[in-house]
Amino acid sequence: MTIVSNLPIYAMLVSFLTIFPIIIFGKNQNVREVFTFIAAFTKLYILFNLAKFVLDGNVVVCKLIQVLSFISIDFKVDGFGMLLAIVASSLWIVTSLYSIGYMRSLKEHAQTRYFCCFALALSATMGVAFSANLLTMYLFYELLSLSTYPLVTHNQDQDARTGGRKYLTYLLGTSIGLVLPAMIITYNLTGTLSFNEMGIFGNSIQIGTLTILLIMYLFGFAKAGLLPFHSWLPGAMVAPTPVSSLLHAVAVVKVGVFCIVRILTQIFGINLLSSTHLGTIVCVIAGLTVLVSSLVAISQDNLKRLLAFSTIGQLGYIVLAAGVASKLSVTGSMLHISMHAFGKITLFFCAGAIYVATGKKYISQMVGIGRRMPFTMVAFFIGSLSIIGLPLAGGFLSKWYMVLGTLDVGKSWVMVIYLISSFLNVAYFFPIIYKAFFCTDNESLFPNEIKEAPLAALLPPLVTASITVALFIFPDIFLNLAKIVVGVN
Amino acid sequence: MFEYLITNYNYMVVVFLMMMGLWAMIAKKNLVKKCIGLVIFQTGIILFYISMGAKNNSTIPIIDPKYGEAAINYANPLTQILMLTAIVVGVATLGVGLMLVQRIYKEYGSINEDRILEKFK
Amino acid sequence: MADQFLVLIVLFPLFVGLLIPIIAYFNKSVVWPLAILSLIGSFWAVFNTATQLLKLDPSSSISYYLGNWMAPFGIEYVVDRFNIMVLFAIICVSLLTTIFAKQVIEKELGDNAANFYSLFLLFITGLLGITITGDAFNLYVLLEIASLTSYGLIALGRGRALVATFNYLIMGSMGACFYLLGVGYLFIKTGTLNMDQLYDVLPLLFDSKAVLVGFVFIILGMWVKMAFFPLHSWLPNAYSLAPTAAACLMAPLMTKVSVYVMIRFMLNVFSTEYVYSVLTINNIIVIMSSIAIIAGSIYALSQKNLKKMLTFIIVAEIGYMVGGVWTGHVDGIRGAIYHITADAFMTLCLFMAVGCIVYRVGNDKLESLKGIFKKMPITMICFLVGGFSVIGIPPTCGFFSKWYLISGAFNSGAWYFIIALIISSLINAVLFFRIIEIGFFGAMSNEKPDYKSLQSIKFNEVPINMWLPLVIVSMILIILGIYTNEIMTNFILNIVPMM
Amino acid sequence: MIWQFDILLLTLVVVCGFVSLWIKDLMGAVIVFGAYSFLMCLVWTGMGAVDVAFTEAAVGAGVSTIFFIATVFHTSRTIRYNKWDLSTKFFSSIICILMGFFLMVAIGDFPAWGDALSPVNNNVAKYYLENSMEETKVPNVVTSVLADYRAFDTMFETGVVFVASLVIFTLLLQSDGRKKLMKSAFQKVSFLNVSESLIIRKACGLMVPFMQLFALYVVVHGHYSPGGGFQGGVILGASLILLSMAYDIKKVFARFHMKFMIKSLAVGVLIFAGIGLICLILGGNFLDYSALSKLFPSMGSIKSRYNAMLWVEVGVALTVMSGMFAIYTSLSSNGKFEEGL
Amino acid sequence: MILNIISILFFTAILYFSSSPLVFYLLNGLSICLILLGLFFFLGTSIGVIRFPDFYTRMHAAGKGDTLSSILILFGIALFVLNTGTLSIGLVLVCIKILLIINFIFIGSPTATHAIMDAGYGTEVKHWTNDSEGIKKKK
Repeated sequence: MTIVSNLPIYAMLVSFLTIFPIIIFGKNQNVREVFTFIAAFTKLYILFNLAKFVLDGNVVVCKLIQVLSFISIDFKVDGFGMLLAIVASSLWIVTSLYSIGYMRSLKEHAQTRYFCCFALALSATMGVAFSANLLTMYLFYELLSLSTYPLVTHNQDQDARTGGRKYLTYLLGTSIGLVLPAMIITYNLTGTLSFNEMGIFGNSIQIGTLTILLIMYLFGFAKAGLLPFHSWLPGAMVAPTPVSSLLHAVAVVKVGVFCIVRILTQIFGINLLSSTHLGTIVCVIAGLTVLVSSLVAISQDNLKRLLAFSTIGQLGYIVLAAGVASKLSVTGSMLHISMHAFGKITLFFCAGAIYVATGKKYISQMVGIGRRMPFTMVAFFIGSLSIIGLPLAGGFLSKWYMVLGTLDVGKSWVMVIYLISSFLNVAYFFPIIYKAFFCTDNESLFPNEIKEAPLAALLPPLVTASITVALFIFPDIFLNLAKIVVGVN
Repeated sequence: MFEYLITNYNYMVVVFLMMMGLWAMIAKKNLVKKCIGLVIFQTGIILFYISMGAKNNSTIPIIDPKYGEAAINYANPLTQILMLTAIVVGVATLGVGLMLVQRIYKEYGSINEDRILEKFK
Repeated sequence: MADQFLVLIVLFPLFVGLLIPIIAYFNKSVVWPLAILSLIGSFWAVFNTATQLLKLDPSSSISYYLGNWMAPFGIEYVVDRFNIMVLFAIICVSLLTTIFAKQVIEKELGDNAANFYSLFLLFITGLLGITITGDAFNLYVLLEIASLTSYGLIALGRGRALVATFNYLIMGSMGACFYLLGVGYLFIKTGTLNMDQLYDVLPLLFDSKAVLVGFVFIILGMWVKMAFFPLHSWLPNAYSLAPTAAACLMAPLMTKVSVYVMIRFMLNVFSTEYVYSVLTINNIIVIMSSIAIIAGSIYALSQKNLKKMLTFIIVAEIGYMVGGVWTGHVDGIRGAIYHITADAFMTLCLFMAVGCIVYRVGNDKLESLKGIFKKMPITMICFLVGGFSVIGIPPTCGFFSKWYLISGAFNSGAWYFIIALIISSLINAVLFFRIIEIGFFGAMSNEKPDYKSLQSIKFNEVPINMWLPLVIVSMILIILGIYTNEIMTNFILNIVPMM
Repeated sequence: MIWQFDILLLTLVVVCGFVSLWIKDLMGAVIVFGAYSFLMCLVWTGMGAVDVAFTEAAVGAGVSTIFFIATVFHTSRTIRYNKWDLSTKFFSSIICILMGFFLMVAIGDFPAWGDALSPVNNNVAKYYLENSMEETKVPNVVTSVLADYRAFDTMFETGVVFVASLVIFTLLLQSDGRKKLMKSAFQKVSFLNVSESLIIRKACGLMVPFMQLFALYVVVHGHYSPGGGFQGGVILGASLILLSMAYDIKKVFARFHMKFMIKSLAVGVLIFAGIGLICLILGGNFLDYSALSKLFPSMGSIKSRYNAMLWVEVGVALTVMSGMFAIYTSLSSNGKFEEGL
Repeated sequence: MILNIISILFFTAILYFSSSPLVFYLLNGLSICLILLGLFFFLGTSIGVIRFPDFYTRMHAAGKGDTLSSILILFGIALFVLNTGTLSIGLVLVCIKILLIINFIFIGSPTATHAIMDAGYGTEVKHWTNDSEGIKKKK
């Protein structure tokens, strides 16, 4: 049954309203940071008592504005939205702590602008998570890509400009070029845009338009980084590390994948995907993305680019699982969103810590770093475990469900893709760890006085690493959320 | 054919005048000639309206008992009112146009469109 | 007194416009407040008419006989749900421009500012008259007043404004004469000038060639006045070289009012059944408008200075409206009608922002925009809101009008129109983000941006009475976007008869 | 309307138009254009549109020829023969021919020229002809429709004259920069003292009073004979122009200063609109003269309409007079306002 | 000026007193030959304008045409108007209006011709002399 309450709006507005105090107290940093934390904690608190409703099976609905006679901007919170919201807000706390450490140590310019855009990006993510229909999702999706532009081009130099330009052309171009017409065509075909469990396409619409629509949606939401439109992600590595962590783990990419999975499950509907050949199209595209990105990741030398390509691969996993369109695999994909978030953010924090402490970006320079910065590298190790999907970290569970899902439906070639890509993940993570810990190198590379990064930059990776391990042990928060949505008991 | 020519001669002259005015406005390079074309175009339309309202063997629309009451034997006053306005508007536009020609000549020293464009380069 | 508001709308600016040259000899400083007072009075009149109108049932209209002569014999003012919306747009735009334009006029025009204000107000009277009048010939006279004042306003600009005005004069009077010719062709067949009576008489004459030629010439005349693509050569020079205050007033309104006239003739004089079923040219015109959209956007891309770029965006927007109406589907027409008001405010927001930049920076070349974000944050944010609305980002009204246009085109099978709309939104996105880049990075696209030069730029905003209307307009853009539903249901829905 | 006479005149008109466009020497073209306008007046008188012919003669032929001559005088007289660039000429002739053909097609559909039963003459115009006499007591139906039935059009028409002269005055004033106009310190320019000759001055001195008298007759007599505000105003303006040609602008300015001109421009239109406003205040619709009978009890609604039209005509004459003279002085002195033609 | 008015009064007096048809035909005949005379003069002037060699002489001929022939024609028309139908004050008024036109032309057109000649002389337009045969050809 549905409960009408405007908690979701408060959740969304909290981070939106913090922008004004941040601007007002822009001058002295401490007060400004305090406000960010207050906002983060209140948001988390709101989300938890929202989760209480969602966990015992009902959906929270609230209406915002009746924009057109048939479309309105209103929110509907279900398990899947809840999952993304919790992931995003919890990581927001960690990331803001990390960015304070990062910014202050590197004495970055325009920090007020940074934190405002951060808060705006978060409220946009909330908006997407709670959106009840395609228009609201599109609205907040656009808002997100616009609010993250100043973050990506933060250090305002030449390659920041090229990265920002590529970022915008991909995201805005595909969203206006493909999603807008697709949305309008969907509206004209079905008369409504709101999500519902079984998908809104009746069987009257012939398969041709459906395939075109599917392709438009898949490539329209370029944030999910499917193959042809993925190159903005490595391009966005120009941004400072907390931003790239935001991009990869907390908000941007997650939102992209969230939208695609939402559309696949609640616009097209699982049984429509499985019955027609639409599901296979999704699997082919996603599979290609996974394989190609993992192969490219192996040859990368810059650590952050490597992580970027691995993210593309992991997103491909999520879409692949959704494409398989069986109940178990969809739960697996939803679960993987949270697992991947925590795992990847740890990796990015470590990369950031290494950069802050040693100023090194390239893996070839990181020989024997394990001895100098043991804690960071341990966190890095746990994070990579989660990405690869080995038992010690949370990643394993989601992959487990995904593989079970493929077995139900009997798509064996998808399972083959899973295995190959896991091997490839190992192939690009293991050399880093091996170089860091096991091989010694001459002293010149690392004068021994380098110690760990400052506490503010060291603590967050450890926290997220411990959360990844915790998720492996009691994953029930996200698991139940995913299960409720899919209806598996 | 001759009969057709007679009855519609007016309208043909109207069309011809308008096309002459239009041609002058577009093709002529000299700005004053363009203004002349403009006024010819407008007088063409005025002729069209007036010949619309003309009636055979009818007198000017001043009602006096000699010609009686019926509307048949008076010319159509409505088209004449419209054309009074059109003439005055035409002269107003002409005045503004000629003022612009003078200012352009003072600024660029020539009233030939090509010379002026060369000066812009 | 209650039903006199209709004529008061036009009388307020007319009287003050006439009084200003006289008052200006006594003291010059009273002219600006007087102008604002007259527009507020007119706004009050529009507001009252609107309240009266909303009480009646949707498809009815209020009419007002000038000189107390019944409809076909005297001139009649008609206000229905459609032109009350356009009236609101005109009044708000002109009020905000007058508030905005005080310093700009003093800076650019100096001593003959009084005459400028008088032309300013008479231009607004002309536009208001065009929107309300129910008589075809009266519309021609008001069209002439509006164009004559706009020649005056533009010619006061600098540099090559004179040659631009001369071209505008020739094209403008050509357009007006085409309109007059079209009305003449209708007049000779029907004998009446009143639009409602034409609506009743014309159905009997649908097969006659004269009515067809009349229709073609009226539409042709309006196309020249609204600068539809093949006939648009006068607009870019005219609006970019005009004084800022004049550009801010004319750019949003002049073209939109001619679109309004075209739609009024298509829907209320020649019934939709004539335009879409008897004539089979609406597909060709939709193709032409798609070409207009794409050409306008490409031209805008190749421009070096800001105002010229905005004028070409206007040309593209006209393509939206004309294409929207001619798709023939109900959604398309509603989208075009909604786009009139939306686009008026969008263009006003952009031109005002450029006005502020020119006021502070001196010229509107793209080079002079370096580091503008730091120097004039408020103006640039409003410029962005305007830009987003032109691109069609959801909360702003641009998105919803595009929504209707695309769905109208989709239902009527005009896929090329959808492609043109999408391409032009993408090009608009490139245009505006190019400006954001220059403003944000403080360096042209070819130079290397370095952060040090950005530090030196300090905060240097325009005076309050310039950026306040700007903020109000960008607010209106968003509010208009959000409340599209109210506007649609009680203003636009019942204009278009079901087809 | 004897059709042979009409055809002759129309062919002459077309020939004049073509010649005026074709002649190389601008002054010649302008003179031929003057002839073109006068022939046009004849055509209209033939068709019974006497008021329009009167206006065309006074405004179209008289004043605009003077404007043309003033402009040609201040710009170059001959056209430098440029090469015959085929592209624009060819392109525009194609357009014109196409448009002409398109217009011709519709001619077949028109009612025959001059038949009294065509819809144009039967629908609204019939009402005017029959009811104007008892509703406004004005025999000249043209003036009654002009000043009463469609008075709103005429108000905006005077507005057009006001706007045009304001635009021309402002722009030429702005161009010159020297605001001598406001100060009265003119310096004498010895320049081709053609207009010094005694004979012209004396003749003009003799003629101008009669002209002004005739102009007033035309304005006031608009109800009974062709004429009215516009024609009278233009003749008044023409008399002033004649004076400024015989003597020079400085002399006329002494009596009729430019500042006064702008004010009388605005006052004329304000009289017209003011009367409308008074009717509005008195309860009738805008420009509904019968409401004035409340103001002057002696006059019934019809009588008040009759007189209101007279005042309105005076307002129009005032505007048109000062308008035409303002335009003449600005154009002929090219903004310097000290030495006319 | 006065001459005109006297002559018209003289004619109205004749008509008023003797209403016999003979006078009617006489007056009609008079107006017709007046108009013919006027037309004849017009013919003369137009031939003059074409044939005369240089500016001044042509201008002289044009001047003649304006004043003399138009006055004759107008006088003829005045008489003709006087003659239509019964003698009423309205008709006499129309006659006097035509007379006013005659006076106006009588003052106006010679001055105009004079002004043009003066301007021609001012800008040194060359005269035609015996030996300068070539002027006509050259122009």
